[in-house]
Amino acid sequence: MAEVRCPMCSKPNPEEAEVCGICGARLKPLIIDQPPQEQPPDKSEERRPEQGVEQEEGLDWLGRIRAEAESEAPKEEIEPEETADEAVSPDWLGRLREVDTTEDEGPPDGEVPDWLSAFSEDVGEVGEPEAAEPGWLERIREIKATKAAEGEEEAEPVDDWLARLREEQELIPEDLGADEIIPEELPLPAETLAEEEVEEHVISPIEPMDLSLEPSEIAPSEAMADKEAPPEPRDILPDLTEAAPPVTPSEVELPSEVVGEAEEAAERVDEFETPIEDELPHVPALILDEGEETIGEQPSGIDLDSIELPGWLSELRETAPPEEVPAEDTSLDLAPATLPSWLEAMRPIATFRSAVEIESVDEQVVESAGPLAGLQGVLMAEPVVAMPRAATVGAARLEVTERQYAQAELLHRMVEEEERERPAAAAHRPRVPYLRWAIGFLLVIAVALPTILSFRVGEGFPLPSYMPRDLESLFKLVEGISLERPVLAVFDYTPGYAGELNAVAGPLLEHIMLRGLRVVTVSTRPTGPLLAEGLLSRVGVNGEGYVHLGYLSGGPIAVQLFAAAPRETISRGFLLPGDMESQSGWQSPILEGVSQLSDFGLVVVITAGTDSARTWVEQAYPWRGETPLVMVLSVGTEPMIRPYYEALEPQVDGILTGLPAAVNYEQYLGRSGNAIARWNAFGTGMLTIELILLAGVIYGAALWLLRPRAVETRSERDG
Amino acid sequence: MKVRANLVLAATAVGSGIFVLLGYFIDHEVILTLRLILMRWSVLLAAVALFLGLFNLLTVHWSKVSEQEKGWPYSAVLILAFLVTLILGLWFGPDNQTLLMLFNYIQLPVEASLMALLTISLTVAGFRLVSRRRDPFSLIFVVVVMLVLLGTGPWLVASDSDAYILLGQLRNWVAQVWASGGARGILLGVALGAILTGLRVLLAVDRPYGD
Amino acid sequence: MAELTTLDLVGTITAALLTVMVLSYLLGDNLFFRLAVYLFIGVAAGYAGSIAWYNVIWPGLIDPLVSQGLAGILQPSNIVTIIVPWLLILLLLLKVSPATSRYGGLPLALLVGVGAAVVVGGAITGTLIPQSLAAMGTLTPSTLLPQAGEEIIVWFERIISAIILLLATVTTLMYFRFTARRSATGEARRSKLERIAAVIGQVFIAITFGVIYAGALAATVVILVERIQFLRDVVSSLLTG
Amino acid sequence: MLGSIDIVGLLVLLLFLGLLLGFAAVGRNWPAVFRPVPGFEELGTAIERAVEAGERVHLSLGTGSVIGSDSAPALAGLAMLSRVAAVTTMSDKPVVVTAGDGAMAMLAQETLRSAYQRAKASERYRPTSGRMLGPTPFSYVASLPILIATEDVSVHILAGSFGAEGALAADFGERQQAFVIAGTDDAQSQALLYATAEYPMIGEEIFAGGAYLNVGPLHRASLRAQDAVRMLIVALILIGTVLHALGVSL
Repeated sequence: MAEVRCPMCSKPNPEEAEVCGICGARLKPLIIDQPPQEQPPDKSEERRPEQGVEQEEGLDWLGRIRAEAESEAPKEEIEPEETADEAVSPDWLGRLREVDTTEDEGPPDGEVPDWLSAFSEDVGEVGEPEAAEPGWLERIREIKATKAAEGEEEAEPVDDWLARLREEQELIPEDLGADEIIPEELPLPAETLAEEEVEEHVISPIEPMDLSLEPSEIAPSEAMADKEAPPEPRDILPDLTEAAPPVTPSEVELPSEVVGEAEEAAERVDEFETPIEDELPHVPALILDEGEETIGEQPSGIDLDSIELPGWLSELRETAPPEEVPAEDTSLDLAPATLPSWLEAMRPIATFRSAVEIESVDEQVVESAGPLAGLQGVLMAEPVVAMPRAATVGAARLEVTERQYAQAELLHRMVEEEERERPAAAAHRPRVPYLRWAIGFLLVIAVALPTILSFRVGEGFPLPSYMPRDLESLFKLVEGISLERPVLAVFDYTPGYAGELNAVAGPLLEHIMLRGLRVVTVSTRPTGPLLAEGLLSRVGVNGEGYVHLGYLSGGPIAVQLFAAAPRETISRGFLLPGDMESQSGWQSPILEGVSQLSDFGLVVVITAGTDSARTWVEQAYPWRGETPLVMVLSVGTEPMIRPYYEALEPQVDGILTGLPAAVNYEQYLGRSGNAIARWNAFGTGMLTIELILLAGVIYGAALWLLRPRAVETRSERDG
Repeated sequence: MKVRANLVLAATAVGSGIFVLLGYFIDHEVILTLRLILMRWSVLLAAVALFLGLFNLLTVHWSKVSEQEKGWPYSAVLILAFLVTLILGLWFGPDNQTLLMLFNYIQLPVEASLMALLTISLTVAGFRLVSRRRDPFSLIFVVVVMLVLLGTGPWLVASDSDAYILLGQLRNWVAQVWASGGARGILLGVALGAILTGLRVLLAVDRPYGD
Repeated sequence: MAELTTLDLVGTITAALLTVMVLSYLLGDNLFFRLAVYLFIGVAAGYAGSIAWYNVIWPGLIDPLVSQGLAGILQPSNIVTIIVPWLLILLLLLKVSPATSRYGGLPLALLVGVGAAVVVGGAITGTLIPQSLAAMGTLTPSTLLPQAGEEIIVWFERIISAIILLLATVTTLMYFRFTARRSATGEARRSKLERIAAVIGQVFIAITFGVIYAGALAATVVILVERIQFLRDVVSSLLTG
Repeated sequence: MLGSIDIVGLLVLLLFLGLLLGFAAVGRNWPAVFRPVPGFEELGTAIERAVEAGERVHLSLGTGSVIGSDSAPALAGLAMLSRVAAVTTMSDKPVVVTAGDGAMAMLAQETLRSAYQRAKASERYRPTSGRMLGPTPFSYVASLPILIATEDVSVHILAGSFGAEGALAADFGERQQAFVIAGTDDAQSQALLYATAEYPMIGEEIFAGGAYLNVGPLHRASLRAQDAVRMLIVALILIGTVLHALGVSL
């Protein structure tokens, strides 16, 4: 613990130094590492593999770099510093050497101390995993020996690279980089690993979330495994609790409590149990859903036993030489872990920045070196450095290259983002909406003009002379309904649309009433009955020509219930005529013999919303039988409903939509109603809008030509 | 304890969901009855929830009034209107003439006017679209809009000319073939998304009812 | 606006004023707009409340309770219809106070479960299957073969339409595909075919949206017209007394 | 027809389930890569800026009811909320969630509470940050401009079921120069949002929010399942069409 090596200039500094004496880089941020340890044991277990790998990796390639960078400095000293991101004393290394016992699985164990120590009976073992590192590292180097030459080349670019990167580091959103770590580092150990190992470690980083969560994910899905959740974690706890020795507490407590003072760990042994208990559900912000999924869930545990844990864990237990490891080491070594959510929460960047493929990586990876150590998603200088080379090295191996490309892209995107944000922020200045005012007044005037001048029918805009193609069939349909059965009219629009839909539905309902058909209204909107009354009272007499069943509450479900069993679903009527006070709408003679949806002669749904239209089509379809369904739609809704009308087995038998169609209908009925009254103003309004849009297109196109690509395109086009 | 609670919640959601869902596919009496019961319950609950929502609304505005926050008079107006309407409604029932008038003279005009505002918003957005979103698709979008508008609205002159009729037919063709095709694609896509969103809830992966 | 009773007159004038107040938002947020809006929200909320009471809560909860009487409630037959709903609702009411609200989750969970199920079931049976079948049925022999005595052009148009319809559906569906491959440059890319499909799909999406947008615009224009005409009517009826 | 739907429907349901779980299982060794969706990428930056600038993030769950098929986008919105909330817990102005339905508002509150708990900031949780603005679509939308103005909202997320009034909701945000990202299930509203919102989430993109905002691996898995079924449907449609054209009745 004598000195801290500055990750910027890698010059030694006194341990307590805040900043590097040589280059002035901050050394202390390391402290941030502590909080992470708050996280529940099972979490860290889940995360173990990547982090383990990540660490040794740091070690490994670092080794190569240092090899040339400062050959005189003994590897031992350097690596630990970079990996176990605190200054770690050389003797540490000594121990590592000895315990070269672990074989290929070594890497994954890297992180073991985090939680393993909790299981281990004696403190000594804590040192264990670290011990593993150099061991396999060695092997890696041997294997690498062949590539030594390359290694050299690699190292050179490194430094200037690093230089640039480090300058950037301040600006760069920490979390992004995190993704770098794993991807970059993985391939290397991978070489030393068994094939499937390679699979696991090389690939998982891309989606660490999956890695960590998958079990928990599956759990709920499969027969709600998460029911068993709560007890499980406690299965782990015993072990933890057994591990009385100070170290364990220090691991659990240290972060949240005092910074990096493991000596006092002993005192906290008692506190230690509680923390874990309430830690369990706690999850860092970055892995929220992990929280959701794994709250008290065992899956993680299952994962452990079934997947990584048993094999090497047991080995570790056996092979572990009982050594005294200063509490620091463990606690320090614990450092790289996800930040506690409260801390995370302060750095929103982290949460979102990597929304696409790289995203998941940052969830788990932690900078293991430098002033940003312990922070997630720090752009890891070193790995990035090594990247371009590594690409050429392992060009053949897809996993490797992919990971490296991912990094390249990530770096690129980060830089991009840096550029992007500032201008965006600047966009926040209030502007006077001249355009709005202009267009607004233009429209109002345009619409008001014919209204004020009050043209007579036929003046101004001539009435439409051709018929939309569905009208004919609609007429026939209405004409064809037997007078025995009432028509169900569904008023599923809000008052906002009354202006349009009253005008459109008016003629149809009028036609129906003229034919002597009785109308029953219902609505899934509270205001529907009021609109129904407003519209029907013009053409019929309440109680004789029509009756309101009223408001059908419960939305789509209610529609389904109503379709299945109308009488049970809606009991009271609405605005029932005096003689029927305190009776149900169903007692009205109009509804005689109607007990199910298919008893109606026709169902007319008047709506402006695609959703409610779809609801009536879909939910009512099974119960409608032969009863035809006619949709009176706001113009905008038509294209969405037309598929049902055009379908092979049409679920909609008629569509009436738009003012022109309504005008047609009124002409057909030989009456001049609202539709015709609004025709002229409608015409001028449309004309004005067309002109405005045309102006907009010209203006926009002009901009394109004058300032090509000046503005970044917002095309949804991908790739 | 807390964890247990989570399980109960999740189990409730999943259980009720499964029965309702199976009701769509399996014509078994037990399932259908259960489904019916569950739906009736949920309709009741939704209605009560509405009241709680109204209560929430009331409290939010009441706090504004009591703390004399900026713009509290508006909140006062809201509370007054709310209470008056609610009491009238509860006392005389929703289908009494007073409520009818409140609806016709306050609710209807305001909503309709908001929709009228939408006309301007849409036109402005249409005007700005091409210039602010530089891709061919926004251009196509606006061109189609103009075409359809031309085909929908009446023409001042020559509104019975062949050109107008042709344009009208073109508009119908675009709306009923091109757009219908796209709409069907979107429908299917949205259905896909909705199904999986629903399934995530039914698998208790998303638990909006709290952990 | 034929002859109006004083009450109607007052109401109509109020309505006209409110209309103007809301339209004043064209100039920007202002106190008239806010006043109108808050008044509106209050009324809407109150009305919704009373509707919910009379249409759901009274018939569904209170009425059975009253009609059954205390003895009746305890009958096993009423457990499902009365007791459980009431229990659920009491639980839901716990939500009112932050202190107790954590215990109110059960009814919410039930609601969510049912809602999700309706989503899934409705989407599968109502949209996914029928629409897929419909899409498959775009090209039937009857569509393909020219009808007796129909002009070749009509037949041709029908075929073209069918193909476009199909193409639009498929490409639109393809466009939304989210998963991609990581390309040599590290970006998420789709295969060439996919990209072509995606671009065509986007064109169709733009067209579809364009049509719908135009429709909505046309609809709102009618509504704007209706508002203006309403104002005109009010003014004229006032002028003519 | 109905009968067939029963069987087919059930099969489809099982297919979805199988794929979902399957992808969840393989997601680890076979990670997914998603195409970029500009809106989601910008959203993170915008929220970050809002938090730093002490401005408010507002998420609207729309006007859909919980028990209806229109609850789907709001459910997706709630999934996104769990993420957004976590990021804004420590901001002086944490996220505000509004809905047009009582039950939905409660769900918003629950989601917020959970997020705060996980963030170990339960004491900062305010029930009033999950509100019902109005019981009807328009009463809801009408109160948005006032909310946006008074709460100093700079990020305006619409993730719920909307009618045409949704365009109004988006426009209100635009007018206050807020960052507006809007998505819904209803294609009609989508068309309007496509033009009125700065970043429209078109089609089913809203349902992908969970995966893109990193809510969890199963969200990613479900997105992949979605794509798998999508391609299946495309294939089926093409095959079915050919069969139909050949006169084979399905």
